[in-house]
Amino acid sequence: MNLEILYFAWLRERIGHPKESVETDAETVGALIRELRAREDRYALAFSDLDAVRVAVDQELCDLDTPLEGAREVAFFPPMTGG
Amino acid sequence: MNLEILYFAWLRERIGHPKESVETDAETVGALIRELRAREDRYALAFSDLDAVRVAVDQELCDLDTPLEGAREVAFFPPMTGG
Amino acid sequence: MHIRVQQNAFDYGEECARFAAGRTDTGAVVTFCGIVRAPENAVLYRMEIEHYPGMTERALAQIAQSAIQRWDLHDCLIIHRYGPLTAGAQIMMVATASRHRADAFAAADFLMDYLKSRAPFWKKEITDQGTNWVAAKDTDEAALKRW
Amino acid sequence: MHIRVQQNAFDYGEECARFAAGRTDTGAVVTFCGIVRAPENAVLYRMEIEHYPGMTERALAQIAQSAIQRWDLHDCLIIHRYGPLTAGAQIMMVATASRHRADAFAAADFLMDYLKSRAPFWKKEITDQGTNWVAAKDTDEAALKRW
Repeated sequence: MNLEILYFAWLRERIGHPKESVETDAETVGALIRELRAREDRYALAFSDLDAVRVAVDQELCDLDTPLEGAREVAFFPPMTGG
Repeated sequence: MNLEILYFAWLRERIGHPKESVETDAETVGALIRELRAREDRYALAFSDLDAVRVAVDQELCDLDTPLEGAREVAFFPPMTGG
Repeated sequence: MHIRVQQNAFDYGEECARFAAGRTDTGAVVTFCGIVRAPENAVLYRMEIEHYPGMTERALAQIAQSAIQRWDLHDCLIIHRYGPLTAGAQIMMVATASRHRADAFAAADFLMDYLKSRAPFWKKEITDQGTNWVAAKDTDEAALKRW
Repeated sequence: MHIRVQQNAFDYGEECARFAAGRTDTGAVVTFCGIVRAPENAVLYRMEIEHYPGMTERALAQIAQSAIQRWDLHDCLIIHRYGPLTAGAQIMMVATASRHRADAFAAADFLMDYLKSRAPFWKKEITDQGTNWVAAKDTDEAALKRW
């Protein structure tokens, strides 16, 4: 499965780019994060505290257990601060 | 004691004028209302349901027990509907 | 604190713009505008707003002062009209400015609750069904207990 | 329902005026304007607002839709800016219109609570003390439990 992965705010800064395409068999958001963490230190650092990370799959907020089947876009970002 | 008495909204309409000067020895708002009621039917009618009447003495909301000593202006009106 | 009681129309947009302009400590501005609504099942020819000159300004200033004491407000505005108005006319507005949004919201809500039941205004509706004084609602009096 | 996500400034006064105009069923309009505030004890050079194009519009529409389902609203407006802003700049606004004031107030307050914590915006402050991402506040998350 090919996923478009987006990063925002300090996750984007720590990882060093705003988006990338990833080929993965991860079944859930949590499994995808484990794969990303294993890649390089900057990923491990960005995902070191999951309490500070929010996830959207295809632009809908979701959590670590959310399945990725059929997903096209996964975004990682810190808690939102609109308004 | 000479008091300026003001009437607003339907109290003004029932009594027929917006203000009048009254010479009175009434010690409280309640006593003043009893004097006014005794004057004429239109006063008795206007003050027939005191739950529907509000009072201000010298432009401050007050109640039937409020003493009139030193007062110059007493206003009677229905519950307010601002906003 | 700005209090205005007037017969003339006010410009809601311009008042909002002026109230919000030039602020750097303020994070939040809340405004409320009250509009003359036609009563249900009747055609409103006009609404006449009567008030108690002198006491009105005093009551509004007291209500604004209470809000300033209770919340951390940078500024507070109340404009209220009297005289004859037609449906759709803007009767009154309030505006509040504060550091954080909770204060601005609570203060504006508080001002409206007190204006409804403690400011000496009375509304008469002249409709195709006749003429009547708008009655105070129990829910408006009850709303004061929130504060 | 009107949702706008834009880099350009908006005219708060003009938006308020337009939103409130021409209404006869509406008795109450509430507006909120959010303003860039300098952080305490620092000089703000600028604030940069990042967002998630696509998801932002979708999230705002969902939040507005929830408000419309919960309260008796005649209309609802959300404008939110992104990009670089300086202190005093107007970041965003919401407006609500309803028959009675309670709905307009509650809906505007609700929209703000959800915008704060559920719309994909992030704020970076560039000050004389350094650069930092504004952290979400526990009180903002807790505010959602009110609804």
